[in-house]
Parts: sequence; structure tokens; C-alpha cells
Amino acid sequence: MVVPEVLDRWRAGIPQLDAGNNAWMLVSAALVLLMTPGLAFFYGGMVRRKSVINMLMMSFSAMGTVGVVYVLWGYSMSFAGNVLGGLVGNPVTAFGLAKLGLTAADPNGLANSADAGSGVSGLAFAAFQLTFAIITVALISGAVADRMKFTTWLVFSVVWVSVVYFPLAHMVWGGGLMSGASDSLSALIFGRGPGGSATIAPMDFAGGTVVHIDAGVAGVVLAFLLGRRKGHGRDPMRPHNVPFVMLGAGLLWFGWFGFNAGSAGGAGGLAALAWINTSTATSAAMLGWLAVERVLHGKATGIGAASGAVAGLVAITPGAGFVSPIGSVAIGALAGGICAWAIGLKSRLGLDDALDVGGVHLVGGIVGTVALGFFSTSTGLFYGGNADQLMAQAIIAGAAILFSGGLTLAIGLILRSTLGLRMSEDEEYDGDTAIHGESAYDFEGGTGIGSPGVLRGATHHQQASRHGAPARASEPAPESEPEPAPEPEEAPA
Amino acid sequence: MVVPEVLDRWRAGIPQLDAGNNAWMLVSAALVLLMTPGLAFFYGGMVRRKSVINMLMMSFSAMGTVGVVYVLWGYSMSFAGNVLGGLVGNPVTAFGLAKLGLTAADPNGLANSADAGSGVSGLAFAAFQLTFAIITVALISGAVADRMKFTTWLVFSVVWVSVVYFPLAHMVWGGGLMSGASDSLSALIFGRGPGGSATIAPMDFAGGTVVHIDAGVAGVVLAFLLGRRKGHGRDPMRPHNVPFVMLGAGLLWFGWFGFNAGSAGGAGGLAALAWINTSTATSAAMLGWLAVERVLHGKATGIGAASGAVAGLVAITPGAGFVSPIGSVAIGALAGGICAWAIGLKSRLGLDDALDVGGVHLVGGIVGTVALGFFSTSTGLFYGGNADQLMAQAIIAGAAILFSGGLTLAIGLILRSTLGLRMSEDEEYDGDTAIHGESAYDFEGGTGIGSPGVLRGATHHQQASRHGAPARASEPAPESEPEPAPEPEEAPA
Amino acid sequence: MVVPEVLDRWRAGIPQLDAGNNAWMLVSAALVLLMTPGLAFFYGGMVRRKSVINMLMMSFSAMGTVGVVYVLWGYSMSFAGNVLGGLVGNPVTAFGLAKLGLTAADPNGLANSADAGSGVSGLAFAAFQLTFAIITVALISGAVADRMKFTTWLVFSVVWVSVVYFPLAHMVWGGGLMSGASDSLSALIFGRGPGGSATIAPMDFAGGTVVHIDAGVAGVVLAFLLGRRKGHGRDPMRPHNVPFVMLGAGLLWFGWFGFNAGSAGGAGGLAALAWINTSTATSAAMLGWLAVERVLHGKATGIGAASGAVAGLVAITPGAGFVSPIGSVAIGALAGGICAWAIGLKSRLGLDDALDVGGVHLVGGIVGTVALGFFSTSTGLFYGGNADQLMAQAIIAGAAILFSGGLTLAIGLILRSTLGLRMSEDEEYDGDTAIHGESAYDFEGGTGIGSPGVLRGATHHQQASRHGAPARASEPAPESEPEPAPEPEEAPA
Amino acid sequence: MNLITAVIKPFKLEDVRTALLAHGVTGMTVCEASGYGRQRGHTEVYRGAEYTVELLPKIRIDLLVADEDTGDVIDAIVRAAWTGKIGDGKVWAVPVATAVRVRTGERDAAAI
Amino acid sequence: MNLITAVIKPFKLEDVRTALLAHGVTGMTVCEASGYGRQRGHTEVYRGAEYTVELLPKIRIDLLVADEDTGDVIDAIVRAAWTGKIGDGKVWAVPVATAVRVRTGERDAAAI
Amino acid sequence: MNLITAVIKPFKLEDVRTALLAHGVTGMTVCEASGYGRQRGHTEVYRGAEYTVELLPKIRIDLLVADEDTGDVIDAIVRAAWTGKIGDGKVWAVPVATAVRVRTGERDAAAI
Ligand SMILES: Nc1ncnc2c1ncn2[C@@H]1O[C@H](COP(=O)(O)OP(=O)(O)O)[C@@H](O)[C@H]1O
Ligand SMILES: Nc1ncnc2c1ncn2[C@@H]1O[C@H](COP(=O)(O)OP(=O)(O)O)[C@@H](O)[C@H]1O
Ligand SMILES: Nc1ncnc2c1ncn2[C@@H]1O[C@H](COP(=O)(O)OP(=O)(O)O)[C@@H](O)[C@H]1O
Repeated sequence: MVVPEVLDRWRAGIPQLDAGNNAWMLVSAALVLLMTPGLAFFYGGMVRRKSVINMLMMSFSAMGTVGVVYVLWGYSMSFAGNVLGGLVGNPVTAFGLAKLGLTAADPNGLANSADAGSGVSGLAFAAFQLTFAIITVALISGAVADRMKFTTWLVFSVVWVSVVYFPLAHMVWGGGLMSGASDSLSALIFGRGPGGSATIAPMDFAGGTVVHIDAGVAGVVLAFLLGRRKGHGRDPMRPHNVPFVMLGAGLLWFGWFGFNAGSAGGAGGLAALAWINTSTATSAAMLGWLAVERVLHGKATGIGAASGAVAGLVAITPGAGFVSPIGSVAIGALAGGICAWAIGLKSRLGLDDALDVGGVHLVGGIVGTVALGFFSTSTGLFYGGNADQLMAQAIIAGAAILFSGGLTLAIGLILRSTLGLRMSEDEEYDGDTAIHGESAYDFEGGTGIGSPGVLRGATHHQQASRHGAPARASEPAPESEPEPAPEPEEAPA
Repeated sequence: MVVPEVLDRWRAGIPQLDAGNNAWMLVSAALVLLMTPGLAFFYGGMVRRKSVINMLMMSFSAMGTVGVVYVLWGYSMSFAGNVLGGLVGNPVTAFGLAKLGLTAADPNGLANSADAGSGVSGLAFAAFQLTFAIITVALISGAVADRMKFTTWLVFSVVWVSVVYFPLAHMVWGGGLMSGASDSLSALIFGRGPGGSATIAPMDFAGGTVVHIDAGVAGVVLAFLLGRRKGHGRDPMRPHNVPFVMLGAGLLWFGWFGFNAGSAGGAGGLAALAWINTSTATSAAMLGWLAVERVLHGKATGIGAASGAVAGLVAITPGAGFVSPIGSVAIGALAGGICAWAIGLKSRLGLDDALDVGGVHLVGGIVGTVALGFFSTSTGLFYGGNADQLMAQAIIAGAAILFSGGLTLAIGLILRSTLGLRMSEDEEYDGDTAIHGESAYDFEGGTGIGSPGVLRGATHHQQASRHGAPARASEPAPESEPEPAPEPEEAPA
Repeated sequence: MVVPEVLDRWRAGIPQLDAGNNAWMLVSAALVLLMTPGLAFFYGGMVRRKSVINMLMMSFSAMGTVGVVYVLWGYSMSFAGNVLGGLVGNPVTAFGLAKLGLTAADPNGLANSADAGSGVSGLAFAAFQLTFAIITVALISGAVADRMKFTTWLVFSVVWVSVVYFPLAHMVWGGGLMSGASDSLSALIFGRGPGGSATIAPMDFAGGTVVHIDAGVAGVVLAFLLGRRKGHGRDPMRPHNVPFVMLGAGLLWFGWFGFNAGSAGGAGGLAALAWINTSTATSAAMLGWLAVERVLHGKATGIGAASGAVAGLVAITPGAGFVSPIGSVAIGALAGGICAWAIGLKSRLGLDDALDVGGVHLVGGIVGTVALGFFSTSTGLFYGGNADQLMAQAIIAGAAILFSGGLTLAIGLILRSTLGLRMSEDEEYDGDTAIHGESAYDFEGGTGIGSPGVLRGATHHQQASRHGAPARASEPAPESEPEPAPEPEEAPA
Repeated sequence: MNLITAVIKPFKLEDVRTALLAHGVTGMTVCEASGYGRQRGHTEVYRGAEYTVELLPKIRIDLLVADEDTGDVIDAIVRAAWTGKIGDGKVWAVPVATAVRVRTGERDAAAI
Repeated sequence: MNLITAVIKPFKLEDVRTALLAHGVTGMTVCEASGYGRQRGHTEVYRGAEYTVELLPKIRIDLLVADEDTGDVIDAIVRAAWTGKIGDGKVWAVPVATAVRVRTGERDAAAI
Repeated sequence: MNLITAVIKPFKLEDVRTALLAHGVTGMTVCEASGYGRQRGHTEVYRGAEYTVELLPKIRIDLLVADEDTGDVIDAIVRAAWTGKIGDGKVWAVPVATAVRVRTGERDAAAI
């Protein structure tokens, strides 16, 4: 029974679990976790056949490294205490999610929950945040496709998330410099209201700055440091699997409901608003992208539909809970159109941002963040507000760009001169077989043939020697007649 | 804290949020949204390699167009007011989801929520309904595969959803003609009970008529208007990617829990019953289809398993909350078997319903709708009822067929003589490359080779000219030795 | 309105629905259901192109057979009553989910719900459990890949789930021999506490024994009975589609949140803890596997990342709610490393456990089960406990191995001498085309060509004859010029 | 004996095979190929970059025939593969020194 | 010098290669191909429609050999590729005018 | 007339084509192939088993040329395909008895 306990605990002034809100946060966390495999396919389909595994592995390995780092010091650096003048939390305070544990007295872990007010367990809040850290790192990988050294990527993921992401999350969501708190930039610029907090607070509902601008800038900086892919501008580097790109986009759209509507912190009306706006902006952005593509190139493409959807998801992220459905249509359409145009910029800059992390996440993140100056139903210019919100949004976007850009540059330079950023030429030419010892597909092998993989002529030394059998036994393998002599494959009698 | 507010608001007679139910509706909406990409793969795997992108794009573009249209006038036409004698809602009343917005007094948007009684935000209800409109349109695309003009499809999706789907949704779920309301067909035929509503109300738990019969008929009509694919009856038009078909079926099954159990409007026992029945009917239908296939053709196929599952999902849709688990097994098995047989009909009719929208959604929808006359645990013949429910079900199915068939025919004829329904012959022969300027796969390119895509011999004019480099530079691209001279790809020092 | 009812029912001592918890169980059930298609892709990508459909079909068909069987007698055998001295429930008592139905007095079906205490509908509990039974059977299929007779697999799935799985579920979760109940093995060995139950109860949070050890042993036994694949140890049997393997791993990870966090039985802090631990252990196991691989073979592979993730998911299953996040990192890392090493054992044993069901599920399940003796925060050796828990864990693992091993051997021997376990040689050589009459991919067909599928030269007798047209009409199919004469494909005027 | 090689448009394979059957030719070996020539390819678009795909899909047929049939068979192929539009392809013949049927060890004419 | 072309059953490639190695032949070029012939294909089913797939997967090997080795190599291939069942394939030889090894520019016999 | 066949490294196709264009050769037929030879393949790893992949991807070009151009065209191909490393491939020429352009029925020299 729920009610009696709840009433008693309520009377005793103890935070109480709200199973509905907590369930929503757990679901949202799972949805956001799924976004990273989704992203892996969105990116993986866009590269050439020879490097799809490497592309997938950059996302999957981020799930490995960041997933561990987050519970160790990541949560603590984001949400526990304050060091370096509010720049970052204290990595030790809640190391290993200390203090969020369940106890007999607090069986749902609400005591130190950042979302205790809506009855969400501190562990559920941490779970949700963990998934954000993972995908932010994974997003970067699109810019460095096909050429970043894999071990360096692993190290980069750990360093970058610790030095750039956790502090930024702290500054924006942990009550730091880029929030509306009393010692924030906004309070400095716009003054403090009666409660002490800034009169105009920057708005970022679900991570336009922390996630998208952040990752977008990092991607651009790394692409710059890495240089262009071999053959860039000469070889066609067409997507090898458009359906995978669209599968990825579908999973991202699905998962993004957790990302945005989960950022409401519970399952109330605000979550519903964020849900609707997320979907609507995405739809509109897809149409916007396709329209621009049609005008510029004569065709509306599948990659365009997928990219447009992602651009819309990015752009609505900062405002999902702050705009009206019609506002979200406008933001989506704008973002789709602008990003479809912006992906052309990199060529002019001579930058090989391979899968357009800059054109989609950085530009889309900026569009969405700044658009709130116009479309925020509480403070936007189109809703009777003045230009303050617009300014606040521009400032937060600019600050995120500088912060992420500068630190990523530093990290990148250090890694370049220590581990090396770029893979060997062999690895770059050969792709997956050289980097991961694997090729993604073996469609030739075994097309309904007795002895499959014939066109690979492979021997497997290891297994063969384990069996003590000669590596290349030439026993006959007739197509469809019963064996005269008993074969080694036969089952024990 | 939740409880105090809730108690106060309850005492004040104000609708209160139920976070559990609201969370369930948000989750369900996300699940249903995922069904459309799922469907895209279910369909996309079944077409030939040359047109998989076009197939995917018909579903994705419906997510674009219908997603926008729904928040503009779709919700309003479905659920706001009454015009044309109860045929449809008023598109203006709740344009842009007006009246569902959050306010300080009603922070969860319950005031105008159709599900206020179960504490579900009006926006969550709208979100859920939005996803139904999208998938209904997307379902149609299977019938027109490989030959419908893409721009006409975009226009069709907007017109059809507005003229056919929203009115039907209004009539069945918005208290209109095909509901059990006092001015409905049923009330006319079966008389009114004490409360004024029909003594026998037609049953459609989650959209057997509104979604499946509706889309099924529309698909058949369009296939008829479009004519057969080039090469139909001569060329083998085999599925190019059976695993994609099964992936799609898996995602549909998963998403359908939102579709059916979400149609309970909350997360209570009814939702659990719908969940179980959805799963069970699907399992049974898969077995039913495989059995029929085995008998007729000697083999149980993967396409058959996927198709059977979808047939079961369709057939249990109208009755998910009205039958017992054992009833659902029976309905599923019946639907699987009947649909496996029904897909043969189109050949006899000379109709090229390419991916069997008629055989699966129309037939499955009818089976499921009519089966309630027997299996409804409250009124079915097998549970002591009389034939009234059966009649009511037959009437609702027939009415939906006539309504959707007639209007789709009209829309199709108009589009045929204006924009044209059918793509050009070039587009039909070449598929994706002609329609979308893309080919789905590039497995040849980059098989571990320095210069990938060799068998395409492509030059990219645009990028090349942007670099100011000659289109076909013949710089050497050695396989694995360090470059003697610095290459343009090198990173900045 | 929710509250008034709830208060009234609470005062009347009637179990009440908790919509939040119930929603979470419905979501969790859907997530676990998705794991089986996920597993199908995890496995399907690992086999050769020629048998991917057969691999997918083993999982999908388990969704068919077990999905039906569960509602018929499965739930009843697992959770209703006791027969054979507590070895199993009574298959008749709750046949067809009798007694879980909704009534006017109990509209949410709580009366006979095993989770009534947390306000979860009995049907939701059954739905959740149903999905466990399905995936357990599907897991086994990896061991028998490429050679088990398909009809025998269908029969096996029904028999095995009934004879092995339901009893084991009853013994562990239904208060039977392997639980901590007063007549359990543990009570016998460790004595009974004041309440009558065992002083040391074996721990299995979400199915380390019932699901993973159980399926792992069954797979090994079947692989032994079946014998090795034709060409084993000679032909390279490389994965034909590594991205599918990683897609499957992604879906498994996502779905496993339902599996483990859903096993909390509600959406409270325990579910949140299980969520976090599930994610963290998986991340750590991926890293562990990749590290071992890197050391042993010089490369970190995509298959390794996917396999490591699954090993982590398996290993954290028994302890998800019993260990701390740091404990979960340790368990994950251990499991990843040990399983990466354990998959080599089968070659030494000459066993063709094709996709390493033993190396991953059996070994991972044992690691996770036994690790609780060390890492359980309540009773583990590392947290001040004594060795009792460790012993209890070893006993439960051993008992599960013996129980599943013995019965699977018996079933397998009977099936071998009746239906036959192994497919015909033709089927084994040709794979899908012989077994299911299908080939998975047709990438040659229709590469932007008018008449696709040319390299198959297929005629379809059936369709052709239905049209009454000659099977191989040689009408010209010009590439892109308008037809002079009206074609049969033309639309009706 | 000659080896006739025909490079044709893919959708003509069925017609060519039918024509060959009419000449009593039942065996042949077929490959996918791509061709450069006068016929132009198509353009693809990818995120703002346009690619010209110049290689066109073709089918290559290899066929052993007796000397006396060579002329007829070539004519039959040419007739069946003809559409009159650029890109119809080429057929050529090369003299063969010896041929063997693996199954029987039969040589030359008997091996066809 | 001759160009030997062998069309064989795919699962025989390894055996043929082993046999060739025994003859000192280490280089060859291999393609996937499909064959029509006396051997029959299989049937596939798709939603109630049955298709007969008549083309069968084959492997095509092309191999330059010196005149004096031609007979032996053909025999070796035939022996290794043999199963005795329909569809074992064909082997034929065509005289080559000239051959070059790209890397060294060596000609004819030296190029093999 | 001769049929020149070139087996080259895949990434050299563009260079070879450019070189051929410079010689006025515009038509050719191209296939994917795999080669065994002196060049070594790579190793793949799959769950603890290591595989040596010995076949290497190659491109096969078939090209009809007039007798008088044969020498030049071979040289042009060899020059363009050259990297100097093992595995650069082979080029060979076979005399052709007759050739036809399907579209026009033109024969021999005119068919090229
Ligand atoms: N010189 C050649 N040698 C070999 N194949 C050729 C040659 N020229 C053309 N082809 C093949 O013939 C096909 C058709 O040639 P193309 O010049 O496009 O048309 P047409 O033969 O009708 O003039 C090409 O795609 C190519 O495969
Ligand atoms: N006349 C031919 N020219 C070229 N290839 C042929 C010819 N006849 C058969 N083949 C090839 O040889 C293969 C085997 O031929 P088939 O007639 O099936 O068996 P067999 O040679 O054992 O009688 C065919 O699949 C085809 O690839
Ligand atoms: N005797 C041969 N006949 C046909 N093709 C050959 C022969 N020898 C080599 N090749 C082809 O040439 C390619 C390169 O040969 P390889 O021996 O590796 O290098 P190189 O020619 O530089 O010595 C091989 O991959 C194969 O495709």
C-alpha cells in the first residue's frame, strides 16, 4: 500500500517517493541510453564500408569509458559541492555515488536527491545524467571519423568528459556560472532579483549548450587538429548504408523523448509539453531540410530526412519546455533549413568535419539556444518580452563555445604531442581490418554454399591448431550427399 | 511533495495529475512514435534494393508532414467541438493545441484534457494521438511501393489525414457517428439506453477501424488507381533484406504495447490486460501464419513470421482490452491463418497491393473487429451475449470501409488528374537514384581499400570546385607507405 | 481522480493500484520483450550469411511458442500453488491466467497479484514474467546455430520451457526449493531464522540462475548432443554482419533495464539502484573484454565490445539490486575479462557451442551469482559478511546447473531419437534457402536497373499462372522510354 | 571452339537467355560487371555534395560455343540484347584452345 | 602462354588452390559468378509466391600459365574440382599474346 | 583486335582510366575480383579465433583495342597502375576473332 506511508512521511516532512515521476525518470534514462547506439548507426551508416566498425566503436566505447567514469567521479564533479570558484563540483564528495545509496530510513534514496522535490530517487537522477554524459562524448566522434587513433579516442573520452563536460554541466545545471544563480554571469550582467538570483536567467531546458554546442565545438576543434582524411576532396566518401542512417535517426528521435521530456524531472504537464515540442520541431525540421535540399540540389534525400530530424531534435533541446507547439514548429523549420545550408560551410573553410557535427550540433544548438530569445513564451521577443533574454541566450552560447573550444584545443594539442591523434596510414587506408581486426560484412561468404566464405580463403590458425588438425585439411565437402565415412562433426553416439 | 497538493486540489474539485498514468501515456506515445520507423524497416526490407530509400522515405516523410499538421489542425479536427453534424471537429477551436497549454493555475494542463479523469495532461493525450495519425498514413505506403510520385505522396499525406483520418477519429473516438453516443449509428439501430447512449456500442479499443481498416482500404484504393508496377507478374520482386523486415516487426511489436496498452488511457489493470492480449495474440498469429505457410508452400519463412506477428497485432487492436488472454490466442491464431491466406487474393484480383496492406491491415482489421462479436467477454456470443455486438461490429467495419474507400478514391482521382499519382518511368526503373538522388548501399566501395568507391568512379563536382582543385586530380594514393611530400590532408602544424 | 478512491480502498484494507509502479512494470515488460529481437540480431549477425534467417527465426519462433504457452500453463506452473513437493506450480490452477482477470470489484486485478503489495496488477506481473520465459529459451539458440532441425526446435522450445524453466522459476522465485523459504535447500543447510525462513537465503535479483545459468547449461548440452557444424575447425565461420551484432547488443542493453530494474517489482529506489548497476557493470565489462582481447590478440574488436557488454549484463543480473555502483564496476570488469577468456575453452573441449552461450551466459551467470558472496552490501565477504552467502550462492548455481543439465540432456536424447535433432545435410549446406525457402539478402537484384533481380533469373510460377500469363513472357522492358502499346501495368482509365 | 563474351544491359539477361535456349544453348556463366562508355551515368547527392556516378551496371555473359555455331549465336545475342539506345553493349569472340567438362572429363566439343 | 579459366563449385576453391600450389602455381585471379546449365536451382517462397532460382553460384578462376604447363594444370584443376555431380563446371584455355607484370614490367613467361 | 585484361589494385582504377582517356580509349568493362599472389593478406580476429584472409581485392578491366594500339595501351595501363609494390597486378592480351556493337551491329574495329 502506498498511501498510508506517504501520508505519514508527508506529515513527518520527509521527502517521499513519487513512483510515477521516478518511473518516468528511469524510462527516460533508458531512452537516452539507447540514443548512443542510435547515434552509432546514424554515424556508422554515413561512413564508408571500410570503417563502419570503427565508427560504431567510438560510440560504444564511450558507453564503456564514460559509463564507468560517471559513477566514479562524474556525478560528483557535476552536482556535488563547489570547487574552483563554482567552476566545477568536488570529485571526491560523491565519488562512486556515495550519499545516494539506499538506507533503511531512506529506502528510496531521496535524502540527497537533486530531484527530491518531485519524489525522484537520487540514483534515478544520476542514472539520467549519466546517459547525457555518454552521448555528449559520442556526438564528437562524427567529426573525427575515419582517422582518429582508437586508443587516443579512449583516453580523450575520459579526459574530455572530466575536464570539459562535467564542469559545464555543473556551471549550467549545478547552479554555477552559467545558470541564473546569484553568482552567475547573468546575475552580474542583468542584476539580481529579490530572491538573489539573476533577473534574467539563461534558458537551457535539456542541454542545448551543455550537450550540443559543447560537443559541436569539440568536434570542430578536433577535426581541425586532425586534418583532413586521405582522399578528402578527391574520393567520393558516400554513405555506405543509408538505411542504417535512417535507423539511427529513428532511434534518436525515440530516445530524445527521454532526453527532452525527461529533463522536466518528472511526468507532469511540463514533460508532456516537452514531448510534443520535441516531436513537432523534429517533423518541421525534417521538412525544412528536405525543402532546402530540393531547392539547392533538386532532390530530397534520405540522408537529408535523417539529418533534418536530428537538426530539429538538437534545436528544440534548449527550449523544449519553454515554447509553444507553434513556436516549436517555427524553431524546427528554421533549424532544418539553416543546418541544411550550414553543412556547406565546412568545405569553404577547408575543414573536414566528416559527418557534420559542427553543421548540425553546433549550428543547431546555437539556433535553438538563441531562438529562445524570440520564442520563449515567458520572456521572448515574440511574446512581448524585451531583448534581455536574447542577450542572455547569446551570452550562454558564446560562453559555452569559448569554454569548450579552448579546453578541447588544449586537450587535443597535448594528446597530439603525446599519444598522437591520428591513426597510422595503414589503418586509415584499410579501416576496420587494420584498426579492429574485423571487417563489417561478409556477404560473399556462404551464399547458400556448402563451404562459405570461399572468397576469403581463410584459415584459422588458432582454432585449427587447438584441434590439432592440419590448418588446411582437404577433406571433400560434397554439396548434398550423405557422407560415406563418419565425419568429425558427427554427434557422440 | 505530491500528496498535500493532491489532497487540497481534490477537495477543491480540481482535476489532479496522476504522474503514473501521465508517465505511461508519455511512454506509450514514444513507443507508438517508434512504430513508424519500425514500419519503415518492415516495408523497406520487403522492396527491392533499388527502392528501399523511397520506401523508408514514405514513412519518414509522414512523420514530417503529419507531425506538423496534427498540432496545427489535426487535434482540433479530431477532438475539439463538432461541425458538419458530428462528422468532424472544428479545426480552428484548438488550432496549434490552443487550450491545452500549461498555466499557473493548471500547471499540468488538465483543464481541457480528454483524459483528465485519469489525471493525464491534455498535452500527453494529444501526443499519444499524434503518433496514431502518423502511423496510419505511413501504413498506406506499403500498397503504393515503388511507383507513387514522391511529391504527390507528400501532398496526399496531408490531404488524406485531414479529410479521412481526423474525421474518422472524431466519429469513433470523439463521440461522433460511429461511437456509442446518443446520436450515433448504433443508437439509431439498437436504440438508446437509460443514459441516452446506444444500448449496444461498437467496440474499438485501439483503432481497428480508425487505423487499420482505414489505412487498409486507402492502400487498396490507391494501388488500384496507380496500376501495377512495371514488371509485375514477370520480374521477381523479392524482399532485398529479410533481416530488416524482421527488425521492423520486432520494433512494431515493441511499439504496439504503447498503441494498445496506452489506449487504456492510464496504467491500471486494463492496460495490463491489453498488454498481455497484445503479446499473446501476436505470438499465436505468428504460429498461425507459419502453419498455413508450411501447409501451402512447404516452408515456414522469416517474412511469414514477421507478417504473422503484424497480422496478430492488427487483429488484437480493436479488442485488446475487451477479451481474455485465451480469447486473444484464438483471435491471433485466426488472424494469422486468415491473413496468410488472404494475401493470395490480390493476385486473383489482378491488384498490385505491393506489400499487402489490404491482406494484412484491412483483412486483419476486419477479423479483429468482427471477432469481438464472439470474443468480447462482456457481450460476445461465446460469452453468453446475443448477436447484437456482432452486428454492431460488422456495421462499424462496413462504415469505415465505405467512408475511407469513397473519400480516398475521390482524393486519389483528383491528385491523379492534377499532380499525377505515378512517378516517371525513369524513376520507376531506376528507383532511389532517380527519385532521391541516392543509392541505399555502397558495399563495393571501400572494402579495405585506399581509394574507396572505386567501382563508382565518382567525381564530386561541388566539393571539388569549392576547393578550387581539379575535379580528378591524379595524385598517387599508395596503399600503405608514408607519403614523401606533405599532403593536403595533413593537419596544421 | 485518484486520491479519493485510493483513500477509501485503503481504509477498507483492499489492495490499491499504484499507477507509477504498474506503469513501470508494463514498461519493463515491453523492454524485456524487445530483448528477444535484440538477441536475434546479436546472434543473427554472428552467423554466416547463409543462415541468418534461421538464426533470427529461432528467436522469433520462441516469441511465438513460449508467448502462447506462458499464458496457457506457464504462469500457472511458475506461480500458482505447489505440486511435486514444491518442485513446480500447478499448471491447471491459473490456466489461461485464470484468477488474474479484472472484475468490477477489483478493476485492476490486484487480488491475486504476486506484486499486490506494491500496487502492481497481477496481469502486469504476468506480462513481465512472460517475457523472461521467452528470452531464456531464445538464448539457447546461439549454441545450436546452423544445424538444429527447425521443427525440433519448435517442439523443444515448448517442452523445455515447461519441464525446465517453469519449475526452476517456481523453485527460485515462487518460494520453492531454491529460494529462502522454510522448506528450501538453504533452510536445510543454514538453518531457519525466527520467521521460519532460511537464515541465509540465496540471492538472485533478476535471474542469474533461472535465466542465464539455466539457458547456458541447456545450450552446452544441446551443442554436445548435436555435434559440430559441418566444416567446423576448417571453414572460417566469421560473423557476416558485425553492425547487426552491435545493434543487437544495443537493444539488449536498453531492454535489460527492464529486465533488472523491473525486477525490483516497482519504480522505487531499488529499481534506480538496479538501473545504475546494470549500466555500470555493462560499461566495465565491455572495457574488460576489450582489454583482454587487446592483450591476447592485439586488437579490440566490435564483436568484443558487443560480447563484453552482454557478459556484463549477464553478470550483474543476479546482483543488480544487492551491490553498490562500485561493486557493479568490479563485477562487470571481472565478468568481461573472464568471459573473454572463457570463450576459448570450448575449442579445447572440442565443443561447438557456436555463439558461446556457455562462455557468456553460463560463465557470466556463475561469475555474477558467486560474486554476490563477495560484493553483496548486506552479506558479502567484502562488506564484513562471512562465507555463508558465498556458499549459498555456490549451491544455488550448482543446483541450477544440475537441474537444467540433467533435464535438458533427457529432453535432448528423447528428441534425438524421435524427431531428430539435426537438420538434413542439404539444409546444413544450403542454410536458409533450404530450411526456410528464403535468402536473407538480395543486394544484386535491382541495383538501379529496370528489371531487377537479374542475376537470379527467377520465374514465379504461382503468380504467373494466376495471371494466366506465360511464365516467361519476353515482352521488351525498355529502360526509360514511354511504352508505345498500353502495358498491363497501366492504371485503369 | 570459341568463347563468346557479351556485355549487355542487365534487364536484357532474360531475353538473351531465352534467345539462346531457342538456339539450343543451355549453359553459360554470368557475372555482374560495370561499364564505362558513351552512355552517361547519374548524379547522386549527399549532404550538399553532388557525385557523378559514371560506371553503369552491366551483365557479362561467357559462353563456350562450337566454331560452326559462333556466328549464329552472336547474332542471336545481339538481336536479343538490342534496345537501340546507347549502352546496349558489346559481344566478342575469342578462339579457345581446349575445354573440359569437370564432371566427366569430356573434352572440347563434348564439353560444351 | 595460355589463360586458363575454370568455372567451379564455390566450395571447391580451397581444394583447387591447394592442388595448384602443389603444381607450383601461386598466383591467380578469382571472381564470383553464376551459372546456368544442367544443374537445377532451388525454390524460394515469398508471401505465397514461389520463385525458382535458376542461377547457381559459381567461382571463376583466371590463371596465366606457360604453354608447357597448360595440360598439367588443367588436369590438376579438373581433378581437384571434381565431385562427380552435375554442375561441377568447365575449364578452358585461351592462347595469350602477351602478358606483363605491372610491378616490374617483366613480360610473358617472366610475368606469370 | 585484342582483348586486354588488366588486374590492378582497386585504388588505381581512376588513374588507369585517366591514362586510357588520354589515349582516346573511352570504353571498358570493369569487375570486382580477388587475387592470390605474392602479396600477403591480413589477419582478422573473431572471439579468440584468428583468421588469415589471403585473397586481396583487385579490379579487373576488360578492354577491346585495335591491334595497332595494343602495345601502347598496355604500356599506358602498366604505367598508370604502377606503385612498385608487390601486388600491382598483371596485364595480358588475347587475340579476338570478332566483335560487335550491339546497338548498331557494327563489327570489329568499328565496334570498339
Ligand atoms: N572497348 C571496350 N572494351 C570492352 N568493353 C567495352 C568497350 N567499350 C564499351 N564497352 C562496354 O560496352 C558498354 C556499352 O558501351 P557504350 O559506349 O556505353 O554504348 P554503345 O556500345 O551502345 O556505343 C560499356 O558500358 C562497356 O561495358
Ligand atoms: N557453354 C558454356 N559456356 C560457359 N560456361 C558454361 C557452359 N555450360 C556450362 N557452363 C558453366 O558450367 C556450370 C556447370 O554446368 P552444368 O551443365 O550445370 O553441369 P555439368 O558441366 O556438370 O554438366 C554452369 O553452371 C555454368 O557456369
Ligand atoms: N598466374 C596468374 N594468373 C592470373 N592472375 C595472376 C597470376 N599471378 C598473379 N595474378 C594476379 O595478380 C595479382 C598480383 O600478383 P602478386 O603475385 O601478388 O604481385 P606481383 O604481380 O606484384 O608480383 C594477384 O593478386 C592476382 O590477382
